[in-house]
Amino acid sequence: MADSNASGVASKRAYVVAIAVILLMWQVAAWFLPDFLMPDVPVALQRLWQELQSPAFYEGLGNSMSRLGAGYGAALVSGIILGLVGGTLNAVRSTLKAGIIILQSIPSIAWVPLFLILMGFGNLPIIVVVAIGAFFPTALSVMNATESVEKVHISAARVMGASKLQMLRRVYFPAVTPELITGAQLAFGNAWRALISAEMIVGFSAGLGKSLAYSGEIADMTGVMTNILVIAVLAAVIDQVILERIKHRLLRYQYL
Amino acid sequence: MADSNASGVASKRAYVVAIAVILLMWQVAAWFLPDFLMPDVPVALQRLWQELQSPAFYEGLGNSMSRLGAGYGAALVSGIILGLVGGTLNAVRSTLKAGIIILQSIPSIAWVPLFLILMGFGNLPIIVVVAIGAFFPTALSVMNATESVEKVHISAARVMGASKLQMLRRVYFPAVTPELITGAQLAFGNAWRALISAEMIVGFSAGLGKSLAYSGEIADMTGVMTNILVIAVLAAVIDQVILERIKHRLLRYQYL
Amino acid sequence: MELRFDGITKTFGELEVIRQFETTIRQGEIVALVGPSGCGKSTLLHMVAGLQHPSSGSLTADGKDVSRPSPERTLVFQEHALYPWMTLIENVALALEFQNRDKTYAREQARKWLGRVKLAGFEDYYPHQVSGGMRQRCALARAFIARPEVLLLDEPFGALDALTRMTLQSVLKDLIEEERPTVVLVTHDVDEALYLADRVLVFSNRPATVLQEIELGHIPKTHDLSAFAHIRRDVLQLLGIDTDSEETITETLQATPQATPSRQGEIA
Amino acid sequence: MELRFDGITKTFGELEVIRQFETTIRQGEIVALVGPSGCGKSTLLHMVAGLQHPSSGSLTADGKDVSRPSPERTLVFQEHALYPWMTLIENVALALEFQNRDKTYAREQARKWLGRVKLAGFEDYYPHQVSGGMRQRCALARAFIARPEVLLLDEPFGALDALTRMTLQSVLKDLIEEERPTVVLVTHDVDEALYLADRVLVFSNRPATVLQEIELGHIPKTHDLSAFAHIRRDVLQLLGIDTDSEETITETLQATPQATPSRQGEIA
Amino acid sequence: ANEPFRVGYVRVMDDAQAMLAYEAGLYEKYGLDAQLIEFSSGTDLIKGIVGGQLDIGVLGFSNAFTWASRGADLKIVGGAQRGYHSLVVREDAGIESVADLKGKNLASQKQGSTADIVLKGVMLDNAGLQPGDLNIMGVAPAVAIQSLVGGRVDAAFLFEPYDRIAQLVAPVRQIYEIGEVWPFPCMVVITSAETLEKRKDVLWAALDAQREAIAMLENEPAKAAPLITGYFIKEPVVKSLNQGDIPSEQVIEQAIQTNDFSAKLTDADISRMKELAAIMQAQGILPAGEAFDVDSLLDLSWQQAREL
Ligand SMILES: Nc1ncnc2c1ncn2[C@@H]1O[C@H](COP(=O)(O)OP(=O)(O)OP(=O)(O)O)[C@@H](O)[C@H]1O
Ligand SMILES: Nc1ncnc2c1ncn2[C@@H]1O[C@H](COP(=O)(O)OP(=O)(O)OP(=O)(O)O)[C@@H](O)[C@H]1O
Ligand SMILES: [Mg+2]
Ligand SMILES: [Mg+2]
Repeated sequence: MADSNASGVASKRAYVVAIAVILLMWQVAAWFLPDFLMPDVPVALQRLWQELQSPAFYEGLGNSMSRLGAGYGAALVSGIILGLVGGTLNAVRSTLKAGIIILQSIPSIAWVPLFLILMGFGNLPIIVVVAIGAFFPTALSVMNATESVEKVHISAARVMGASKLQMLRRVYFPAVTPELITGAQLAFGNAWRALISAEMIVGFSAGLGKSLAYSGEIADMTGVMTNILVIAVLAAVIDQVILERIKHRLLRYQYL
Repeated sequence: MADSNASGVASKRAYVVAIAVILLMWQVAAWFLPDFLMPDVPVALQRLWQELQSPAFYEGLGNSMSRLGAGYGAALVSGIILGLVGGTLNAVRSTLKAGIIILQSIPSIAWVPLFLILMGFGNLPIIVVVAIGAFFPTALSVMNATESVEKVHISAARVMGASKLQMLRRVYFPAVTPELITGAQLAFGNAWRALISAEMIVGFSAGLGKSLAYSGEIADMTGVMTNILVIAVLAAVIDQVILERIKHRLLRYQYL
Repeated sequence: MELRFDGITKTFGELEVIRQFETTIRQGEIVALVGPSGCGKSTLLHMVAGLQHPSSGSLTADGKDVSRPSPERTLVFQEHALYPWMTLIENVALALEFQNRDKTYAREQARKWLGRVKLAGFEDYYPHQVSGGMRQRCALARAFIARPEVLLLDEPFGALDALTRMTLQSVLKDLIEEERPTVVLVTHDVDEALYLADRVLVFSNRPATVLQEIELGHIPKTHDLSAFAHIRRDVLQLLGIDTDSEETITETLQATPQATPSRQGEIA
Repeated sequence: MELRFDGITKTFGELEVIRQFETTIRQGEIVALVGPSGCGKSTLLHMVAGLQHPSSGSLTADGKDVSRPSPERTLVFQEHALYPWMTLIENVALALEFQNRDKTYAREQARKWLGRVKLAGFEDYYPHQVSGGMRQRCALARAFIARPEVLLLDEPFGALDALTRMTLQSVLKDLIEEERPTVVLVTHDVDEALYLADRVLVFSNRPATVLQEIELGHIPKTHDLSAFAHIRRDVLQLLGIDTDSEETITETLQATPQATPSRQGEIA
Repeated sequence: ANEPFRVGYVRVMDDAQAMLAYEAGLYEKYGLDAQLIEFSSGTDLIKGIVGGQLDIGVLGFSNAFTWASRGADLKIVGGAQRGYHSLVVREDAGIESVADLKGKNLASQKQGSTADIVLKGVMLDNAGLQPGDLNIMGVAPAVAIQSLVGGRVDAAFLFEPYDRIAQLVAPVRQIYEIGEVWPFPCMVVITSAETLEKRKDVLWAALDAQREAIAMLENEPAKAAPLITGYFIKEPVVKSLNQGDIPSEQVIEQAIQTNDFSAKLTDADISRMKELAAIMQAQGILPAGEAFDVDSLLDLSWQQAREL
């Protein structure tokens, strides 16, 4: 406990240093480039502060987050189910895996033109694109993990007289959790990338990606940098704080 | 040997079945949707065949592949170097890692508006976006692998009297290769996604993503599906055939 | 519970692993199986546990065909059989929970059994937090808590260092004396077999047949086995280790490389 | 090569691991170190190998301070020390290549040494393709090929099963007889120590001090160690295993849980 | 209660009538509860109409042609604005006429957009150039201006208000404007056949509101400009290259004046549309073969009823 806390502090320190270095490099670039190409750090931070006061910002943020939540959530649930089923059914597993590998090689963003037309201009196409991006890594990781649950763990449960349901709940599920979480973090990266690029491409309805693309279209470099900043901070917070915390909670036993 | 061949055949079979199922599902969708929303499979295949005869197609393909090659190649080289250096230098490692984690959380596509303006309209902004997408997973995997080279492997080399250079060439490098390859495959996925979405967003100069986006713009659904097909096949071939082959060659010892 | 093996043969595809194995293990008897690696000892135990089935022949427990696993016949594995996501007490209690016993009762019993294997105070540790020896103590507790009539042990201490192994052998011996299950122990360690067993079966290379059967009887024994030195020598000789000469007969190890399977060669 | 330990003390931060260790190991002598887990035996070997340094005291080899690794003093690890990306012959040849010897010569020598440890025919196998016993044979070949003057062995057979271990002990014994290096062997297996060593040092718990020194002399021995039964009993008793009574003294194992480090408890 | 009504628009001067009708409260005046939905391009907007999420949109008719040719059921129900696309060139690029563009870098609109079609099919074609003779890059108009300023491109094909802004902030001059040479009804009002059938009254009310907005744009640009300036320029002034700071509203007012807004589709307009359809066929956007049936896409009952 004391140990993990100590390393937690150390890594917080590392983050602070890293952020400082990155901001410094940005500022140096700003000194060398003309203002309209690269704004000063304080200017961008000031704009950010303004943005944080505007309701439009929160509308866009809300849109993006609800798309992310819906898409990522749907992907997790369906990925876990498909992974567990696929991992235990030997008959379909290899075909399923091949299918996933093939479909996964299509960047989810490539579906945008198709979905825009099939599903129209609501949130749905973006949500589906986000979900596709996150679904495959989740399903694959759960499937692989299910396949490779240690045989001795299964044998031991059988010897102790476990029923099918007990087996699933008390052996399979906890056994795949570590890989599930790795897969879910990978999936989050994909979902996030898919969200931002889809919003940039779709050009409809407020959102983080839209706002970034728009700043670029009106050549508002301060806006571009502020948006990048918002995207970076949000992703870092979700991934490094929220997901890591969930991971530590679920895999508590590994960290003791 | 015989074994791995057998499984190779089995998995080829799985791929064929998976492809057949996917095409079937597409065709079923095409039956239920109006033609202008979803073309029949044979129609799309016929269009693909036409495309394969047109020089414009090869120009776009060439553009995309050279961007991918340049960006991905640059990312691999710099990622390996940074990873090895970062992994052995304890002083900077945690800061470096924190920096990578922060920058990695920005989808590389988000840099497009910035780079378009900073670097102009050549291939450069796309190449840089591709490189950024691929750089971080490569660097992180090499760094983590370097850090966790088994202590006994290092001690054994020291006891046998290895010099620094011998150590690097004969112990560190082969030891990190497996994780490097995993990282490089992950990096390829990112590079590919970055390439397609950047080409879709950046509205100039022929390329696979551009061609896909254009088909969407002019409501040419057959074109959309053909482009998705090309993208899927290419990615699958590069990842599953070329990269897997390189992996099997480099990690031959693991597959015997 | 009496175990009767009647003309048991087991093949995996082409590979004949066990050939015509016959024996009867009496209620409360402690039988050790020793033999070369890959000869089919684990397979035999798995059949008794109901995890695998004989290709031909019959295997009965108290006259009833063994067809599937049952908590009456429990198996202790070499290693890694504890669930890493559960604390020691949860691991032990699980054996009762799988039998749908009350949770509180299961926990109470688990605490008691952890005490009996001298793990009091370590209840809330996770397996990776304790030593290999402690993990195997816990595995013993998990096996005994269900009060099995047949206890199957598959190289239970094979992964431990020599000193820890001796300590655990004593722990196991005490538990067996108190609980008196029928025991089948697979081991590579001839000393372990001699120290724990009433009867030792020495197996040949695959397909496994019994090379020799040594009846020791149920007598008190200590770790000082000098009284059994001649038996030890005989068994080792059967297994290809010549204790008389300075040189070990290593010809058997000079297997033709072609014969070695591509994964995990089976010699030496 | 003569090794002289002069008031060696080693601390890791607050933790005192070895206290005032004194001994001289003569040229060609075979010394075994036994002692409880975590008492500092590996640390001692690493100091001789030049991988670690004493906190105080002096350690000399033929009168010269040991300050860094040298192929003259080589170390055999318990496991996993072969490089998985190299075939057995490449692993063995590496020891010479690191000394900038000609590649063809290194390969030739490696082939010869693999033959001496009875691995002829397995030259082009990768470590994971062969058994644990074969890997340790290869590790021995890799150690002997450099013709070290001091051979350090850190539980070299600890991960092997009992039968394989005995075979490898014989292989090692033969090699030592032929090459006559000075040997320091760390082991948990009292039989192994008795079988191989001329002198056995029994260590106490941390901080390690020598509890007993047993001089056996360089005499011919076989795996039948009944002649040494009394020594065996004494050593085991020192290590907390009572071979006389039916019951093992397990009180020492009842360590207070609080004292257990959070990773890898050190008892049992 | 007012009728809910969804209008799609793109943030360009060509769509001023929709923005103005909304900002000046004209939709409300005609009993509509209008919701203005922004799209980044006409090619996106049209998908909203096809998908049924929009009631009308003001956009280039070429979009309606492409979709209609693939089977979507669309109707063009009114005019909006005559095409204003100008070619501005950097003064140091040595470009005197369109033909001089050969080998140069030109910033234009997205490939497949109306601007792109007339650029290639009319301007370049008339000057005897092939699209491959120069380097055409489709970028956002603001980025095009930025690139003109930075010298990354030699010329840009722009519409209002970006044309005006470019001339103020960059060292450029206009050498060509398509509206003078080849006037065509660039922007039209498009709806789906379904909306036209089911909500004709509402649709006509919207057209009435927009017609009033057009009247204001044509007759009282000074009154219209302040209402819509915020859509195009965020800062209160534009920092020009030679004329100092110019109030943004003034820039927009000038932009309004250069545009030719009209609620009516004339016969001349319709024949231009047919010409453009032929160009689109030549470019492979519309299926080759039979002449594209423009007339079946038109529903001019509103302008006939209003006797325009
Ligand atoms: N499920 C299986 N399918 C095919 N072959 C198997 C299977 N299980 C075991 N075998 C083979 O049967 C033989 C005997 O295996 P088993 O594990 O019973 O040996 P063992 O005597 O326990 O060996 P060890 O001492 O190494 O544990 C081995 O050659 C093994 O490869
Ligand atoms: N680099 C190090 N830093 C801190 N403590 C260490 C280090 N190396 C070893 N120790 C500690 O020193 C003590 C002795 O370790 P060592 O590995 O020498 O024991 P050992 O006698 O070889 O034990 P075992 O029989 O388990 O191999 C242990 O408590 C260990 O935790
Ligand atoms: Mg076995
Ligand atoms: Mg040690």
